Amino acid sequence: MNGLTFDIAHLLAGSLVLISFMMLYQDRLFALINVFALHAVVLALSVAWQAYIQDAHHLYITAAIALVFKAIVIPVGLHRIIQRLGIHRDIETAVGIGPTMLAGIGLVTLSMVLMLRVTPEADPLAREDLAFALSIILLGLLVMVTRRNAVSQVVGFMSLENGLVLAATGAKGMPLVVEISVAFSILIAFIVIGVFLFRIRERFDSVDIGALDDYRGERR
Amino acid sequence: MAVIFELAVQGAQMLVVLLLSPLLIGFVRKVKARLVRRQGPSLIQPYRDLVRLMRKEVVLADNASWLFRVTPYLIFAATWVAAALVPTFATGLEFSWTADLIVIVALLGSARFFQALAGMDVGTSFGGLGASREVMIASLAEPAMLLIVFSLALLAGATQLSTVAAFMGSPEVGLRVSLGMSLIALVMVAIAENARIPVDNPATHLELTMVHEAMILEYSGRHLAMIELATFLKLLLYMSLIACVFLPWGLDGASAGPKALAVGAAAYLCKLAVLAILLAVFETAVAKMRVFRVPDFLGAALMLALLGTLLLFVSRSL
Amino acid sequence: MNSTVALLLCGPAALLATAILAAAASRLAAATRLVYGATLAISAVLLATAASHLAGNPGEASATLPLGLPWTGARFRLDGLSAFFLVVVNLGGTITSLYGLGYGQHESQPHRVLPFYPAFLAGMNLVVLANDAFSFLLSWEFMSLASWALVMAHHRDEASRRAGYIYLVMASFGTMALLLAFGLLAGPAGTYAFDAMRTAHPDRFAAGAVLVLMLLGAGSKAGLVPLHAWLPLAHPAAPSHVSALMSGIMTKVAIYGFIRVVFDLLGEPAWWSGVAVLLIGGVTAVLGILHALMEKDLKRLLAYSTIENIGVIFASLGLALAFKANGMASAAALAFTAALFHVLNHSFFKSLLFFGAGAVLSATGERDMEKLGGLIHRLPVTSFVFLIGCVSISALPPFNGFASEWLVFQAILRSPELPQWGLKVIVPAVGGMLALSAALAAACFVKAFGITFLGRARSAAVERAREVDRWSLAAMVVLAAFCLLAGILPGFVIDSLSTVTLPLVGERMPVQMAQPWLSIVPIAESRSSYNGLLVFVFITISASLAAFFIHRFASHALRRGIAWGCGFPDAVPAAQYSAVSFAQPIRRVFGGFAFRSRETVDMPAPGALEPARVKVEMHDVAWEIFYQPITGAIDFATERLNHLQFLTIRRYLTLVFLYLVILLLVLALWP
Amino acid sequence: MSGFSFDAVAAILFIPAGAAAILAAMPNYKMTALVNVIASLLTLLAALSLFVTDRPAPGQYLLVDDLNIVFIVLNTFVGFTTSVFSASYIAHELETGRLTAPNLRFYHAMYQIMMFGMNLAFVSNNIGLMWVAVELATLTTVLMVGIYRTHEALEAAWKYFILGSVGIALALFGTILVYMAAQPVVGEGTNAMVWSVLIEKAAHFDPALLSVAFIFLLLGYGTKVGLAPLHAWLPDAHAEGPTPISAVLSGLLLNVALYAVLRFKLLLAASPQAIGPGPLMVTMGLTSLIFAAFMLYRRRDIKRLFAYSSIEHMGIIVFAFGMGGPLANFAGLLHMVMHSLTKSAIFFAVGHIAQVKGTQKISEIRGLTESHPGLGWALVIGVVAIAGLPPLGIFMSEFLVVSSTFARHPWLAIPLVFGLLIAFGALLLRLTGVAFGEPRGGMAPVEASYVPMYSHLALVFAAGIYLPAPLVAWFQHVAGILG
Repeated sequence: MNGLTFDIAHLLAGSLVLISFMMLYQDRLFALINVFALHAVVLALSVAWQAYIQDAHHLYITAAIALVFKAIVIPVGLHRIIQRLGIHRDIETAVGIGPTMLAGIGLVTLSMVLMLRVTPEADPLAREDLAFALSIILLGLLVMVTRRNAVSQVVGFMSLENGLVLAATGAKGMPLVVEISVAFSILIAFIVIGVFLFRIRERFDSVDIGALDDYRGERR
Repeated sequence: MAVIFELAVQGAQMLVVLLLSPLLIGFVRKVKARLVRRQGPSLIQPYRDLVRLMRKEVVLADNASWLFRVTPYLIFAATWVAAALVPTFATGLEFSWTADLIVIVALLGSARFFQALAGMDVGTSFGGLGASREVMIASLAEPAMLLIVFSLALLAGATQLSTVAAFMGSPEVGLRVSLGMSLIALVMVAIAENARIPVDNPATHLELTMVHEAMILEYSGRHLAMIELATFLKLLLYMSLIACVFLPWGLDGASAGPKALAVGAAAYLCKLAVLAILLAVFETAVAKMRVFRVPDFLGAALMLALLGTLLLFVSRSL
Repeated sequence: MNSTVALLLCGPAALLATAILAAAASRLAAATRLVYGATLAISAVLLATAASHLAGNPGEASATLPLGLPWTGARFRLDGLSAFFLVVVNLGGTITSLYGLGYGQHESQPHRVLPFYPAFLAGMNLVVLANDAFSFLLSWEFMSLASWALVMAHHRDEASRRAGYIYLVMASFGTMALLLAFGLLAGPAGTYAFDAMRTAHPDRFAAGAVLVLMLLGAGSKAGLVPLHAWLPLAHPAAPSHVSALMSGIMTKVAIYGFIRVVFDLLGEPAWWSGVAVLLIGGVTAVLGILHALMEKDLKRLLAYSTIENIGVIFASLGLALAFKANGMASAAALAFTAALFHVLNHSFFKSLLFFGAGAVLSATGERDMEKLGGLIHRLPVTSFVFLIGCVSISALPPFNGFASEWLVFQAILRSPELPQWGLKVIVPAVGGMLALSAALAAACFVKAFGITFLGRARSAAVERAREVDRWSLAAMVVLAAFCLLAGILPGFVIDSLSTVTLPLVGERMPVQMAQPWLSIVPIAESRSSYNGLLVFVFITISASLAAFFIHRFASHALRRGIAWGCGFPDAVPAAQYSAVSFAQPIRRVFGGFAFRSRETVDMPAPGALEPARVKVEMHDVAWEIFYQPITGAIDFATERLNHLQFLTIRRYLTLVFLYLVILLLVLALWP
Repeated sequence: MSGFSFDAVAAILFIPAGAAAILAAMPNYKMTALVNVIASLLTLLAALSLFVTDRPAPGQYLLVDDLNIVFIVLNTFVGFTTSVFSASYIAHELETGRLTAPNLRFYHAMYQIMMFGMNLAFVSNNIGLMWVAVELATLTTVLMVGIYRTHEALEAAWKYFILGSVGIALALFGTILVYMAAQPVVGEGTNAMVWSVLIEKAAHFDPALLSVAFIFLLLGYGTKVGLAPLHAWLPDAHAEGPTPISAVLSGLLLNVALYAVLRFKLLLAASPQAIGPGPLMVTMGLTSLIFAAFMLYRRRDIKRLFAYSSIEHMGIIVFAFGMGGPLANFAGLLHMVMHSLTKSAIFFAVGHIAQVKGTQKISEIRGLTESHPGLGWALVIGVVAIAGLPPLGIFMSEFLVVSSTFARHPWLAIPLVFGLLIAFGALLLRLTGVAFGEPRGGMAPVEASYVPMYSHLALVFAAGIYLPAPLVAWFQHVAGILG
């Protein structure tokens, strides 16, 4: 393939990683969600670009799902939930921003190192894609474990899943990509509904140990 | 013919020990009395006592069981058999091979076992006291005795008394440290086993000090006679044991003929007399020790015996 | 498939069938009689078969069933050793079933005993017959399981639940040790058949490891110190006839396992292995009997004395190992025979004693000796046979206990011929330990019999006691007879053991039945000899002579009166010596090092009215050194780890995340 | 391929799917329970028919070989017995009003969908399809765990859901990586996801990619296997869901995930330069074993107790497969089968016990062998079996694992034995409390269905003393495949 397409794909994937870093940096919920919306948009772009260069038309569907569902529906829904639960003022990082950023950098380097061990014969685009996808996934996980709030953990999970989609689309001619992205959208819908309906109160871990003990007779 | 002769010798020995043992006791008492400037009872006083006791009726405690009445005969029988199997004036008797030294020790053990039981039968506190102290003493004396047996057996390569005696009589023994230790240990054990001073006082009836006497407190009449006789036999047994192992001179096979036997008998009597005098002197010289000093006393015997056994290897290896 | 083995295998099968039927019909009234009758018959058949094999000595016979481990199959083999132990097991089984016919009637919940009793017997039989590692361990653990169920028969009281728990945990610890040992013997290829193991000789380290593992595995079942902790808890907790089986028979099965592996499969032993076994045996003997002396619960006392006898057996096995390692086959045969003979004897008198304890229990409902006393008047027959048991176990001539211990001592006297200095010095020391334990055993059983049966009744329960039923008495009388017979005719037993010793140590003891007057002569008559028969005859004759003469020529008048007691007024029965006070002198002598015991007397101030009190505190040293640290460590670990049950989801995610990162790092650093 | 055998495979999939549709529509719960049982039975029969008929050639999506047939038969069998058990269990729940009729309709439909998912996961010849199937099964179980709508149930379901989703994501990434590794060799398209193809070509794949992939797959599917430290969802899900689901979770779903892990282990073993899967699996297995063993001691909830014991046994199984070699693999397979049967039997018993005693608190249950002998002794036998005592099946597998390990790597056998003993102590301690002593708690007679639990236990017992030769040969062959 010629350099330009490669560079554009590279650029988009790279910017996804960058946005993941931005997410790590946010400590207000609204901001976080907005950044995630951006993440989704960029993902949609890169998927569309992949669809174009591989001319695999079914990928456009994936791109559309990403754009509509993740960039618009979910963020809006989350905004409403936050207002419902009245938690939009929370500062909710479990770990300080600084260490988080450092950890993030470490993770990115780790994924780079791992992927560079892959034999160069493999399609360079795929390699780059994988490296970026892996770092996005790890960063998403990092968001999940450094945030206390259910909503932000959902966001983290979704960014993780964006990484997956990126990898899947990067893999030439991989079947079932659309199905998988649909399945994941449903999964996320479940989570969001779960947050909303089951009134999992402010956090996943809201049900404190004491409560668990009372319910399960598991006090030591 | 020879068999009959040997049987006769065996029988003779049984009678000898039976008849001699009271005399030995009388002798010891006499000497002790002399040593403290007393006239003392006559030599045959023990015989008189026995006869008198046998004539008396038995007063039996209400809840004494059959065991209480059988025991005296068992004790007497066991001790008598044991005493009859120790070479006195001759070795290699007809039945000497029925039991070696270990068996003899064990026979005395059975006697003690039943005596202790009899002590507990009536259910007075003294009986239990005597029994528990007796078994405590025995629990130390018996291992010591067995270790002595070991060292003798390791030396003579046998536990058969006749063989041991023959070996000790033979020149190749020589003078050995371990033998000396075994001798001392054996004497200590003998003192404990026969309830002599300083371990126990056969003449006392002071509640807190008595051991042997406490067990037989409830006995009377012929039963008591049996037990007393057994005690006499036991003393004789130990003396003849010491005699035949450590002073085996004049001992000869039972088939050696009358002359040799006569020599042996004479030698035997002398040995007994010597040992009895030594015992009397010792008993008058020392004082009785507290009951809970006895373990130390016997522990010393045990250690001596073990040391003797171990030294044996060293002296062997040289 | 050999017919004898087939018959011997039908036995356990029948027993298992009985167990299943019992489980179905255990609530019937007649169930007890039926089950024990069936086990009695089956065990008798097995006993006859095994005995005839042992006597006939037609060598080995084996069979393989398509069960168990697929590619090995369930292999069974009958040789001298297994035949002998089959005799021990089934003799015990027969007599215990006889006893159970009567004793079982007292059982409150028969459905918790009847199904497991035949299963227990079957398990023991199968262990002795098994010829491959899998069947062996299967039967072994099945035996433990069945006996565990029997221990749990009285599950309502806390003590037996605890006993059962500790028992089964220790049992599976032992099984794991055996499993590892067999793993070593089988090798990576996994040849689990004993025949294959016999031919493959492991290297020195493996052999050493196997010996240690066997000491752990078989030792924990047999009750070697310090693995004995479960035994005095579990054996008494079971119904008395089961206690007899566990103490008298099951421990012997453990010894069989040890012999089978160490003498048969392991090949030539190293001399130090003898040292290890000797020392452990000696220490076990002394500590076991000291514990027994301190007990006041009759059945626990008996259980502890089992530990002592196990110690004696292991000591002489160690001696046999040492001799075998130095190629002194005849001496090894002597020691080995002594061990097996003691195995047989102990199975006799320990069963007898447990039966007696059971009779006392069913007559008075008491196990605590402090509440017994004077039973000799109430239970004449029981007390008589119990006395015989006590005399036998105290190693007093002319009974069987003495015969075997005498052989052990004879074997010890062969030790100077050993080349190694270590052995030369250690063996006599161990001999001293054994002598000590024998003397203490005599003391212990003077106490057991004296406190329980003699003196005056210490509780009202004794006054109401009645002699037990015919079945129980029959069983006990038979055993007492065995004790006497084995004691006065040891030569017979020794000769029938020759088929066992010959293949295992390569030599046998000289033929004894040929000796004049049926006396036994281990090496040569000039060295040592013993004739139980004559000793017995002499004692009887002279005792009856004495009695005759006295009653003939002297007085036989007799008057009953109150006890003399140095003229003290007749005190209450409580004033008698109790079990604890009887043991006090010995506790003073040995308690210091064995129990770290301390006596404290607090005297009231002069003129104060309260009584003076003597406090004795004793420690079970083995428990404190070995078991408490382990339980403590487990407690600590669970406490710490338990926090992981209560983390928040975020923390769990963190765990996953960290694990992922760590693995990725590992991969990144992978060469 | 012969027409009938194709039917067999299809039947395994379509019977549950169809049944689910029907059940979703049926109002009457008695009928639904019955239909549920019948459907499960039919599925079982279809699975058994796989033995007699010749197998279909591996297609793009479906595959039947010696490896997965073990799992399929086990799966359908336990599914059937569980459905029988759940019929009686659910009836009781309805009486006590913990569940309502609509709940039940949902429940049964979900049950069949779950069976469908698991069967699909087994027969799928396509790593993507397998992934989808596993997730389907997981999601359905999540819904069933939460079915009681109590606070704890929702909490448990939520925990399961979140951790499960992360697992899903990781597994998917692994799958993608495998595809990426295969794609240059096999070429684009579905072929690069087909097992039968992958296995052949695995030697030429990029080892580095494969290694990364395996790590993600091990963690992703390992979360479902419940290996420590990824186990967190498992105890709560078992404790709070309906007991039939606990039984299915322990007995089946864990096996599904394990099956996936095994498949990928094969793939990795075929590529020599990649990291050896053995050490990883051995480490995870030992960790899970020892960790779970210690966790057993402080449990107060009886279902959670046995959930942890499931973790422990999964640890043993993974350890065995990690060790590899004919003996260990054989033992691993045997152990897996035995554990499924035993553990589900235990949960059957525990379900009835919890119902009759009205509590799951261990401290409030005493003397079962006296108050309810049927249940009590079933529990005793079950625990004795799960603790690895003879003459029951798990003893044989543990015997093989331990002895073969000790002969090869003694230092690995020590922690193994240690963990086994620790776990044994805990299980026996709890058993002694629950089954013996003064009876406590509800005394009401229970109308339990003893057939499922005792049939399981009977099978386990039979396997403990006798394994039929064909079964052995077949297991040995599979063990050979697993290398």
